[in-house]
Amino acid sequence: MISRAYQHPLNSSRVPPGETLLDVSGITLRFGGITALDDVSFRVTQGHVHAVIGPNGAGKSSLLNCLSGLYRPQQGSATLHTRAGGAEGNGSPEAAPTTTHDLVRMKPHRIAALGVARSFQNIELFRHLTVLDNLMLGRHVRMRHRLLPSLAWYGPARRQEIEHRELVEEVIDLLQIQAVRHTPVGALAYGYQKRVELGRALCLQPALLLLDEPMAGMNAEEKEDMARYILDVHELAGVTVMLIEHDMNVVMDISNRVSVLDFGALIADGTPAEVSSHPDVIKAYLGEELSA
Amino acid sequence: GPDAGTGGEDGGPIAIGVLSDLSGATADVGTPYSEGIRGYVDWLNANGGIDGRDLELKLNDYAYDVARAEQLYSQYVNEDVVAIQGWGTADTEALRQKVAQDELPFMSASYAETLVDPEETPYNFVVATTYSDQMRVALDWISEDAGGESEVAVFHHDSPFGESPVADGKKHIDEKDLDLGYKSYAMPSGATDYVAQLGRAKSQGAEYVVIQNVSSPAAVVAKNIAQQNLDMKIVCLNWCSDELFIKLAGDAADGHVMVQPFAPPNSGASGLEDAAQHLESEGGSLEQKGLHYTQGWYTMHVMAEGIRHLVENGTEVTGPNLKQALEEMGPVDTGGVTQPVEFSAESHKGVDGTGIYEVSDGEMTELAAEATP
Amino acid sequence: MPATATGVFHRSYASELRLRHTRAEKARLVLVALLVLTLPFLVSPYWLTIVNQIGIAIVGAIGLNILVGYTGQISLGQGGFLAVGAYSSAILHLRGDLPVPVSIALAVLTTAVIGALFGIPALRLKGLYLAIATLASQEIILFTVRTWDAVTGGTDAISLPRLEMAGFVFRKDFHWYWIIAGFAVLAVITGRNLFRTGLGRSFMAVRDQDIAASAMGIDVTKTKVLAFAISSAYAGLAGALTAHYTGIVTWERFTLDVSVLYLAIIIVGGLGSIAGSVYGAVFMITLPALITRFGQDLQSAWSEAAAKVPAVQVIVFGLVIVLFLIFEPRGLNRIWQRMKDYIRFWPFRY
Amino acid sequence: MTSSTVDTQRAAGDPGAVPGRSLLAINNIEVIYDEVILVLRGLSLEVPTGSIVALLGSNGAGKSTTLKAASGLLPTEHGEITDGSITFDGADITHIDAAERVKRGISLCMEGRHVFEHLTVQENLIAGAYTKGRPSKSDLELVYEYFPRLRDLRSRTAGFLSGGEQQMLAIGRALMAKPTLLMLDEPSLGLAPLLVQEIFGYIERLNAELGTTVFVVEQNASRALAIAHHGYIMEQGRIVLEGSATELRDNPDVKEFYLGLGEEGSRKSYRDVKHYKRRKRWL
Amino acid sequence: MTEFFQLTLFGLSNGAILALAALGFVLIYKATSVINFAQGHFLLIGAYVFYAAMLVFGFHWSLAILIGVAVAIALGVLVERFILRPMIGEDAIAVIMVTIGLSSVLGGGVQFFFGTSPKQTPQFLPSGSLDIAGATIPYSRLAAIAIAAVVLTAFTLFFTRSRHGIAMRAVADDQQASLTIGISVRRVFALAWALAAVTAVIGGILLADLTGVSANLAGFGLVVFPVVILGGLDSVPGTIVGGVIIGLLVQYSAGYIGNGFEQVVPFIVLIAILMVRPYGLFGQTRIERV
Ligand SMILES: Nc1ncnc2c1ncn2[C@@H]1O[C@H](COP(=O)(O)OP(=O)(O)OP(=O)(O)O)[C@@H](O)[C@H]1O
Ligand SMILES: Nc1ncnc2c1ncn2[C@@H]1O[C@H](COP(=O)(O)OP(=O)(O)OP(=O)(O)O)[C@@H](O)[C@H]1O
Ligand SMILES: [Mg+2]
Ligand SMILES: [Mg+2]
Repeated sequence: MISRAYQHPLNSSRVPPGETLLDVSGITLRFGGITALDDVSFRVTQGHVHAVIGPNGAGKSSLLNCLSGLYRPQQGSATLHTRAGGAEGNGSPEAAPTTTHDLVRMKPHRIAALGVARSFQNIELFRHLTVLDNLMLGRHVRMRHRLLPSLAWYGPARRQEIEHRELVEEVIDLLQIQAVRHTPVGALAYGYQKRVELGRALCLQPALLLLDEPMAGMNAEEKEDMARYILDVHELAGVTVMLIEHDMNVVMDISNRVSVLDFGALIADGTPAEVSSHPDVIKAYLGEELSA
Repeated sequence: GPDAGTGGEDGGPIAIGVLSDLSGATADVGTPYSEGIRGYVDWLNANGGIDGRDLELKLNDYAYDVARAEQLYSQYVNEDVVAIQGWGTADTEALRQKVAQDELPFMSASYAETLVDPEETPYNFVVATTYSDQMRVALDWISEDAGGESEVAVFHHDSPFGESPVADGKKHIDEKDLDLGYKSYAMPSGATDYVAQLGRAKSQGAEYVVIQNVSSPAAVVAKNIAQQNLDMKIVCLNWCSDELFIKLAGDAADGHVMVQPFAPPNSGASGLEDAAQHLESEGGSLEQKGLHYTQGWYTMHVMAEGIRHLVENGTEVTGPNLKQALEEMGPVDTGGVTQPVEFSAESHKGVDGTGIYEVSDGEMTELAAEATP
Repeated sequence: MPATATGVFHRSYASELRLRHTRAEKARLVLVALLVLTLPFLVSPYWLTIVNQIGIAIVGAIGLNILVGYTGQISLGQGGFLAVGAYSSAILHLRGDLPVPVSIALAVLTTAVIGALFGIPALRLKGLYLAIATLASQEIILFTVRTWDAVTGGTDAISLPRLEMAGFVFRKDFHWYWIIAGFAVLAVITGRNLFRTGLGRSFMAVRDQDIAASAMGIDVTKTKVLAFAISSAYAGLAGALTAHYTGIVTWERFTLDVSVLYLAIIIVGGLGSIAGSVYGAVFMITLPALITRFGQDLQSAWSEAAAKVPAVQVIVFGLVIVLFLIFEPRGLNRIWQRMKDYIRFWPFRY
Repeated sequence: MTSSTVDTQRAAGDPGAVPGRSLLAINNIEVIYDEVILVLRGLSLEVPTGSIVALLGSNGAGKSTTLKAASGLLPTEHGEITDGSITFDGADITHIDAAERVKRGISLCMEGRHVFEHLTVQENLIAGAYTKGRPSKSDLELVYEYFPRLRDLRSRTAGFLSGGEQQMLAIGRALMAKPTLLMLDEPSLGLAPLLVQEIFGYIERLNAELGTTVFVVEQNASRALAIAHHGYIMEQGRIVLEGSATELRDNPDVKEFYLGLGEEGSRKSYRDVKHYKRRKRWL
Repeated sequence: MTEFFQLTLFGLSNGAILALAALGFVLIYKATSVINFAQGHFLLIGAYVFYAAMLVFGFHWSLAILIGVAVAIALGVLVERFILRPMIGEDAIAVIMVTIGLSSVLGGGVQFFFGTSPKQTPQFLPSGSLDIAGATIPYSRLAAIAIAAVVLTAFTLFFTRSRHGIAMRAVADDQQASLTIGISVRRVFALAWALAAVTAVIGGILLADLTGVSANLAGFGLVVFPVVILGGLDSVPGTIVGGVIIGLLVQYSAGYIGNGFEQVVPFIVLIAILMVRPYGLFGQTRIERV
């Protein structure tokens, strides 16, 4: 797995690489008179970095919000495939039975429990909590919470705080945020906050990682760092990533597949090279200058 | 630990704790009442005290807040008071167990009938006619005024204070077999009008509205009756039977009736003179302070008479002794301000008669001096 | 940024999760324990009454802080929940003939259930809209208490006998001190514990960003209802204690003013801080008592204007709160933190 | 500090302002947040009349703080200028009120857009002209001409616009006050490439056509340096490098850290970056 | 039928007064996002100043109103300057607490100058009443409806049409951004508080005419909560609708149910409506996007 000796697998999906992990089909989302998503269909393959690009207001964030249950589309489905076993499971995944879940019919916290983790476009951290608490909240669905032991700081409540801390520390190490562990995130510089948000998602041991513009507002150097973290997670831990990003250089360099939205509709879907030479994409998104 | 106070060493001042509402929900009437208590004590001390011993008041504002009343009560116990002058229903209720336990006689302006039974509340003394008796007197008067048959609507404050006489009134009608219809209506606080309630009273056919509430809302009812040209007569009990009602209702007050155990300033009762003179010496007047001042004055007077009884007999001034003195000393004369006040070991109801007044030309004119149920 | 202990190194996560690390912190704990144990022997009965009222307020304030400070659901209904606790314990004890500890425990549960019920609007409402909805719950509860004669005895007060356990009668403030202090300490400890576990963290997550919280797998609905239930449970305990301690249950004790007072306690003390709830309770209960004292002095110094003293007291009370919050809107807890920081970093600024 | 060479052909809009003379000058300021956090440590820079000046720097360097200091927003965040001074058009504005600065001609377009979410697009623009009284039709038209998309959206609630649309609105709103100095904090943040191109085009046009002086903070260094005349680079509260845009573009460090170019000047792939990447600071 | 008509008329006039009393809340909330718990005490001050000007100093009622307005403006500006301004940028709930403290100061102040005894009502609205279809309605109530209608319409127009109105809404949305476009947040705050105080004076005078001048008037600060929330905390027309609904509800439940139910009915209806419309009938939905 990851080069350094991490014990905990970050990827909780047992779907074999190359198979379909997520099947988005015919999603239509309207706000009053505005159609934010218009019959969008595509697939996300296990083991890919799947970029979603498109002009502002095209519906990219809305799409992610549908997948994580925050918006409820009027039509369509988003089928997530899982295999029994989970993160620590043994046995061959190929043999395990497949289950499907239609994400658009589920509550956000159920979706998270399936391992769909995400970051947000405008940094939605728990501002008054420390980095550590934010990351521990990423472990929330993997912990059991019972009232009396919690009030008494006794038995399971205490034990699991310590157990889960180990994985959290690995994520802290991976993202190099050791120094700010105990700092309230609201006081952190923007770049750190972005990193913590990624970390919080990773702590969930994602089966599918949704990242909404993780590199917005960064300079070239910082983008390189962030790209490195995402690639680590992807290449070394094997996590499937869905990524919204406006920097075409990043998209071209790190993604396996790209879907392009414009005015809510899917106008292209393919490899980075295919998409970047697609005339509609150039017209709606890239502009002549960049396509070269 | 705090037990019954001793009133200090012989010859020293005798401490009384006073809980007053000077800034809370009932401060409008609480203030003159409290001033009456203080005025009496100042007057008494200026005139030689009780056989040379002064009364010392520990008087504080509790802002009609029960928790504050409890704090102050502890403070008073700590300061060795021999008795407590309380004020409203809330503090009287909250402290009735404690005063019994600490053996401190307690008087207040809450005249609920539940407080007169020494078996239940051995240290509470009710100086004036109870709300229930006032209600009985009011109903008797109505029955007479109407010539037998009539309908009565009772408008009451939505609280223990307001509800206190409601059930007893009903019982009284049944017992005395009065030919009166009887219905009660809660008055929500802070209403701008009571037209809806009056409308219901009207459909009941009510000719009389008995009000157990304070003056401001009662005045609103009076105004509403005038505006609506309703043919209803208000009978105020105790807390709206005062000058304030007349002042606030203006012309609309005329013709309404008041049941008030304490004689108003214009009644010419001889017992008012001391208070009037005392106030004048301080540059005030009894007319200006109103009858609640007298109420405080004589409530304190009754307590002081109990203490005088002890001092004159050479008995130590303690809570239990004071209780006994109040029960045994016989009637206290108030110079016609109230009927003589007398307690006994069986009953802590001081008086059972009350005056009845009618408002005419903005003045309270007496209809009956000593109406008893 | 809260003060963090510097210069402390941990060898295990368990040791890091302890509440107190430095020697100064442990020494403070010992001091506080000593104070709690000796206090009733040191103060006059008058102050003991106040101390007991503070103790009960601490329990209620911690409950409210769990809801408002930690979960971000503003509530103006604390008075109502105190009433539920007081009435249910009184009724269960008198009519159900249950021993007081049982009636208190059941009252806590009852209040938790009713709190959860009145927490349901919180699922749809936010901020001030929720605050007013909880105000509505306060009014509805008190109305029910006043009109449900058969159960609550209507507007009349319920009188309770003195608490008696194993033949011992808890008569004085001194006796009650031990019960109340015990519960106050328990409330502090459980409160502190709650917020170092995942459960408490999820409350704070909902407060800071509920959308992100749901996307991280927190069931926001359940969390909010649970917060209402836990918070009300503390309120129920405080109410039940009030009932048995004062021996009288009357709805007049639980009006909106009380809800506002509790809100004031946690704001002045510090939102989202257990210690703040304690400081706030001490401050807000002692302040009127001190002002009364000040009024007494004022009266003797300025006797011609004695009639004005009550008004001056009211003004002073308001002014102290206003000035205090202008000086430090984040409460007493924050002042304490700053003082500690100041001492630690002295004489260096920045 | 060397006075920069600015293309004086660009006419200044404000007749009082002399082209080439420094319009905004920040002299050695020190800014502290919350009475403890020292963010700017003696920062100095100048924005000459009629020019476009870019300020670059990594996250947390204090770029936004610099703009807030210049526009008087620090008090709203518990920040204060404890040392140094800021002059605008020759007058000391270090401690004057934020609203007053707008009247004198400084407009800031904040990071993260900050449109009035509950107001419609048009109401946002009307609010933007607050210091000028009721806006005339032509002022609105001017903004709509620059940002035609806003015209179509004018009765939409601003909070529901997409990021790019909000950014245009924020710039449009700032223009309504007819500023002499327009300060932009990361105008390209979160915008699609085509829009970034457009927005920078608008900035250039504004500068050229209306003579508005522009002071822009940007992460997208290549874009910013492409339109700017002069640039500053800051690290940890200080200016560490300064020069004309061309000079900066050719600086090897800028190339590597801000433009993402390798030693040879070609773009590195994000895949090739290693963990142990060298971290250089100019300190 | 007559009774229904009677109840309706009184409900409407109460609604009008409630709406006026609620307006101050809305003004302050709209511009500063603060719930002013001292609003009831502003009513109180309004009523007492009017009383003092008219009955103690003997001014004509029109002059007395002007004096009331002047005092209100001064009060609003002072409160903003010395109490609210230092709190700009602080947590809304801390600011709420400050207004609670302020209410104590104002209430104590009134008591300091006027004592605790209720005052005689300064009569200035026409007395007498009008008979409509068997129902009797005092002229003073009709006048109250008219005054409330005028004031509320004026404010509705102010917020949608005037640039100061827009500026106030802008400040409510984002104080920093307002500063960047030259809106003086302080001035807007002062304006909001002064306007709120002025509406409170008008409301206080009308209320005093109906219920008398006494400390109880402050209680209206709480009575209007259901009104404000029902209409939507930030909607001026909402106060009218909320006021009328609550005014009618209270009258009908007092007239047809009784037993004090009129005290809780508004709250029950309030919760029911909020469950369907979480931001009241006209309140603006808070925009939450991620
Ligand atoms: N909660 C909402 N209510 C109403 N409209 C919304 C909501 N969320 C999004 N929209 C609208 O849906 C459309 C798509 O918005 P979305 O945020 O998904 O765009 P995007 O592709 O992420 O754009 P950007 O790159 O700027 O982030 C926009 O027109 C937006 O105004
Ligand atoms: N209101 C504040 N209170 C305390 N510290 C602050 C505040 N605002 C900013 N800071 C701190 O000041 C430093 C500089 O912040 P600033 O926002 O100016 O950076 P920046 O260069 O604009 O960064 P970015 O590229 O992320 O926008 C950061 O370390 C930040 O944490
Ligand atoms: Mg987006
Ligand atoms: Mg910035």
